[in-house]
Amino acid sequence: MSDVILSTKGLSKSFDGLRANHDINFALHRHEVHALIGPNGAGKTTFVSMLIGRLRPTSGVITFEGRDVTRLGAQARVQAGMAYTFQITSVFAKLSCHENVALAARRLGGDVEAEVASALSRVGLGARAGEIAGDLSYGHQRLLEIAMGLAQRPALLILDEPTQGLAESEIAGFKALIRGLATETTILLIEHNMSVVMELADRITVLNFGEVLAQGTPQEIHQSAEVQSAYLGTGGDDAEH
Amino acid sequence: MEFGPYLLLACLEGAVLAAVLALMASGLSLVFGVMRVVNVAHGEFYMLGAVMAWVVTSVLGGGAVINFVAALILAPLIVGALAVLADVTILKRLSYDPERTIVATIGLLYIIQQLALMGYGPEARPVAPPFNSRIALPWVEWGEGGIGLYFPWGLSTTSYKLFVIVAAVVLLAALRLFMTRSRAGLIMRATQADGEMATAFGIPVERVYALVFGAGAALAALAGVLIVPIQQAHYLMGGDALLLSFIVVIIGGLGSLAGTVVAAVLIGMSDGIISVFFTPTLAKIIATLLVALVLVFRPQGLFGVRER
Amino acid sequence: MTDTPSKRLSGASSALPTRRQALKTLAAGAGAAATMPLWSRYAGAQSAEPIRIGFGKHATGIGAAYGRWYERTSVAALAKINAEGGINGRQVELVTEDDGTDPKRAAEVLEKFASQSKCDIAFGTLFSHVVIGAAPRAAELKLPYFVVSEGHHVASGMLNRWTLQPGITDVKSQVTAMAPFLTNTLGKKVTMIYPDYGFGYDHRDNLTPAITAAGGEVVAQIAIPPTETSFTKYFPKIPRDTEVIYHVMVGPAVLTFVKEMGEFFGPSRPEIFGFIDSLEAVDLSSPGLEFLEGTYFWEGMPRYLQDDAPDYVKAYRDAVGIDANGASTSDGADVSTAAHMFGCWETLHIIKAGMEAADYKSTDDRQALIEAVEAMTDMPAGPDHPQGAKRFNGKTHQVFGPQYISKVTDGKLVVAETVDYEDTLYPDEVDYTTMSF
Amino acid sequence: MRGKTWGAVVALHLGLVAVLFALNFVLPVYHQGVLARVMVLAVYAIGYNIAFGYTGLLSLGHAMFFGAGLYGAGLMGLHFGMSALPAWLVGTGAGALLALVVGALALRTAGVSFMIVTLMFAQAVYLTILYFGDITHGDDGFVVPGVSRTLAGIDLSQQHPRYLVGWVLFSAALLFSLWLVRAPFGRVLVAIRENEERARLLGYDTGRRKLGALVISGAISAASGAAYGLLFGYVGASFAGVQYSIFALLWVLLGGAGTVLGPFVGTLFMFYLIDLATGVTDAYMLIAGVVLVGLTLFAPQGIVGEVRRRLWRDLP
Repeated sequence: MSDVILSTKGLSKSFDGLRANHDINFALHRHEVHALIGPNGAGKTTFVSMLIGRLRPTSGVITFEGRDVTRLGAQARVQAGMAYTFQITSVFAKLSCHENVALAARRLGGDVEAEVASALSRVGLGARAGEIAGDLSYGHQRLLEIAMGLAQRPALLILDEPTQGLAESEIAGFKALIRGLATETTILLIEHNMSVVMELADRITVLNFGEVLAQGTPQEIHQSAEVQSAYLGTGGDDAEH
Repeated sequence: MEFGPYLLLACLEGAVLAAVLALMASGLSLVFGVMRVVNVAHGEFYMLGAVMAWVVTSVLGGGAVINFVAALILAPLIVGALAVLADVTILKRLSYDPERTIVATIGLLYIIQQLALMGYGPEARPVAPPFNSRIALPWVEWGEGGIGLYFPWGLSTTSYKLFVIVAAVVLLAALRLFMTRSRAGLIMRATQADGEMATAFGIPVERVYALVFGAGAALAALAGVLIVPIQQAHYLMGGDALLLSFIVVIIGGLGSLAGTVVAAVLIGMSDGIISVFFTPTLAKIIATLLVALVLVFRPQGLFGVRER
Repeated sequence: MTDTPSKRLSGASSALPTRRQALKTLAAGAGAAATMPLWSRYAGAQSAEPIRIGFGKHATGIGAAYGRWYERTSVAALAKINAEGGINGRQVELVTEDDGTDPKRAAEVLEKFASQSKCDIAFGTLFSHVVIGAAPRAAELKLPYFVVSEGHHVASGMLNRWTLQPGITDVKSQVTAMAPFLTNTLGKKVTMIYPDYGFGYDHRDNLTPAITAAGGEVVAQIAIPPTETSFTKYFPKIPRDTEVIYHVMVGPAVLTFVKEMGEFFGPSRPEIFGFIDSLEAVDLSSPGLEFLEGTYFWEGMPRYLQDDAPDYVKAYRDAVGIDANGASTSDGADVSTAAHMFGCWETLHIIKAGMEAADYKSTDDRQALIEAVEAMTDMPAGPDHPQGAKRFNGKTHQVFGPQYISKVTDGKLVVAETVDYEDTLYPDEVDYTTMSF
Repeated sequence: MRGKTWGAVVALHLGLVAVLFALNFVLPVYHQGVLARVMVLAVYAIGYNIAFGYTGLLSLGHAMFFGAGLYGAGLMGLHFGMSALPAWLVGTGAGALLALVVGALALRTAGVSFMIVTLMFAQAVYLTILYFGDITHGDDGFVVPGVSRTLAGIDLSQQHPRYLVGWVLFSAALLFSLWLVRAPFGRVLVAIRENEERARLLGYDTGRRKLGALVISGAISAASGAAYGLLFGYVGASFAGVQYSIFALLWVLLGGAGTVLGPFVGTLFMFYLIDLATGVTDAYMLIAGVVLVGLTLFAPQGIVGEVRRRLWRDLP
């Protein structure tokens, strides 16, 4: 089994001639927490959308677990072991928390009830299993999303801005959760909150104008002059968190 | 009949159908374009236009021309007002949710149709055309003495049918001018482009929606008034007209007025011409399947541009 | 209409059109009964319960114009029957239900008649698909079902022993009866224009051989979908050498059809012969119909009062309420379906005759009623049969009667020729009397 | 759902089935006939509900599936003298096959386009029935021969056998749909209805499941159509017309889309509403229109849906 679980080669996407992503070469190592950062409009969401299969790349190749998945649909990639939590919460609002997670767990078979209970309790929603998802607070819905990700027992968990809208206390819990997960899965984290990134990430990739600007450990990125300048104009205060 | 004159006749008949269809479908297209809702009751507004034409004619009891002009003005206004009422009391309260709107307009279809049955009755009633003289048309022939003109058996049209074609062209041109040049048209197009943005700029979107829905119905009613001297007003006449308008609007690209007009001409003419070659029922089967396949494989319509 | 008769009378405050008419029928009958000799009233009082006839009416849907006139004729016929003492001394009541010109609803309506409103028999309905949809239920319910449809489906053997058509002739006999006139008087080369469904096929399949037999030729058959609204594009299919056009259209677009045919031909038209179905309930003075002057129509019964009309025809027309032009006496623009609706009148009189012959007392005698009607043969012209003398064929459950050919003269239909029922007969295609009940 | 409430749910549905069985022996003959009809048509509504209520596929063309069953079974009887059970199977199979073909094409669209595409396909099927009039007897339709209305020697045209066959079919469809909505497959359908994109990103092949749902829905609708023809003896094109597509929508909306009992309640309610309305007005379809508008405005959940919302949250 290779150490690289997911890689892209020359991945590009343009919309009506507008380059959203250009020639991205990227590798994700097994059991690392990898953060993807960049200013607004840098192409982060376009990039992960191509990874999970919601968007077709204009050119380039995506390899997952040694297999070319570029042409596969989203559900096939999920079946292959990826999981994705949405940037804008996208839980089944009219169904109970339990059913939301059960839908995620059921595809794998096994003891669905135990899986649901475990996933919900890991995100701290164990007591709310019977509640309708749409009635939860926004922060709780984000946690429910993560529970749905966990219940799929993915080899790769892609979290799109998971802490957006969470309270400080909830963010602390989230950090603990991710640290615990790192041993069992690989995590790709798209995140604005620099404190979360710096504390959790083993490695960081910075996107700017649809291209890879820098890649390295949090330490290296923190010291990179290029990254500093990219953030100064747009979201410099983000880096101060 | 020889092939040449036959084709000419089919084209003339097709042009009349195309003219009426273009007017009616423009209404449907306008409503879909601006409000993003499909009005299934559109055919009933067409029927109401025809029925109102009969009502106006019989109440006035003047000369054919005066009656007809009055119907041409009054019927669209009455039907448009009814549509505005329906918009305010029903569609607005559904927040124009596309699927619920379809269900509600199906309900509206039955309500209008059955009220027409109760108030107007089950008969097909005629309205006298303002003028109607038969015009025999000539055809060229290469005879012994070179090219000669003759009048083939049956190759004819009526002055009123020609008037319908001209009237539709004028009305559609006016509609286009209105949409592109007038302030109200601009507001409609702004609302079409982005309802939320329009609200932000202080455009009274709700009022625009009500007026657009009324205008769409008025266009259908206008088509109904124009057709009634050729056909008759009947409470079930809306169904087929609705189906044809759907076909036109879909082929033309949902919400595109120019595409709608082109498609109306295409469908109207081909309806005339296809009937030359196929049995009519088979032609209708082919046409409906074709429309379904266009929606499946080319949802932007034959003339539309794919939206990203 | 689910309540019992007594409730119905007391609940008259909520009376509705159909209900009101039923009441009127009852009242007329009661008034008549009061004038009759005592013994007759006594007999009536013995079984005070009226005989109930379920009437399936095309009140909505494409048959609606027919339904209204069928109902008026039926109400008039029952008023007459009741005034003459009812059936077996019992008053007769019409229970009207809309069948929506829809076969499913028509079958449900029969169930309602049989089990809910406790009707003795069912009657009515014109459109073929409605009759065909409802007839199986009549047999299952063992409910005598008297149809006034003019379709060939009864005599073709498609239906069952409980369904009869004793009051109106079927399309096969009508059509074949026209062929000699067409070829002998109008021309040998015939082009047919007919609706593209069952009713039209009956015309196509029956006329074509009849014309050939009469020495003519059908040169073209043009089928037009029943939903069509414009017709000019079909007319070029008429061959140039056509001498006679034979047309029959139904539905709301009939007026357009005839009008556009006139516009197509202009001054140089061939002979034109149509079934009045093309213009039933349409005023001949409607704009665009001027060109029909001099053309011919089949009529089941003359719409316009003919100069030589016997008194019983006048009485019939007065009872139904149509004027000399065949329009409603209260609204001259409301033109009747004269060529068909007489069938309701005659059917109700046959029901009366059948019930009296079978000594009908209750629903237990329904079978006897069918057998009594099957035993009927000649029906002389008169107040009960104003359309003319007929012969009923008990085996095929179909009646045969005279057919009228009228010419449009000064905007009115004037009978030009009458075909007697002997010339409309054809070999039996079924023997219902051998079937079980 | 906890086991206890599930037990109550099962008891409710079985109770309805039992009551309907008992009604065969106590109802006056008219209402017994009505209920037999309503049960068979409710099966059509149950089929429609699986597509619309549970999967969110708003079709305006389900009459084509009902018609496929009706004609599939009826034509087998008319032309080949097939007996009731095989004819019914042919009809049901014809509906499933048609749903497979139509679904494969129509499911490439969604929302309003899906509605119109299904409407168009249904219209084409309707016209096809008319076009092949030599085989189908076109507009007139035909009477199903007696040989096809016999099941194991029992005459299905008789009052009691008809009711009981209708009851068996209805009970099977009702309990099947109850089972389906609790089965994993049915739950994914609900997930697709609620949020198709999310369901896809949970690894479900939503396209194939929607197709599966449509085929099940089409087959059940066809089973109803086939049974209708065989039990009531008439096959006609009007059953494949647009109005019967609208009826299915109306019944399901009225009873409650996405509820197991809704289709039956809606069909029953609407039947009696129209039956009573014909006594009041000729224009009884007016009632259908008013009900449709009223429902979308005031009770989009329908009757059973409102019960669920107010009284019994776990009602499936």
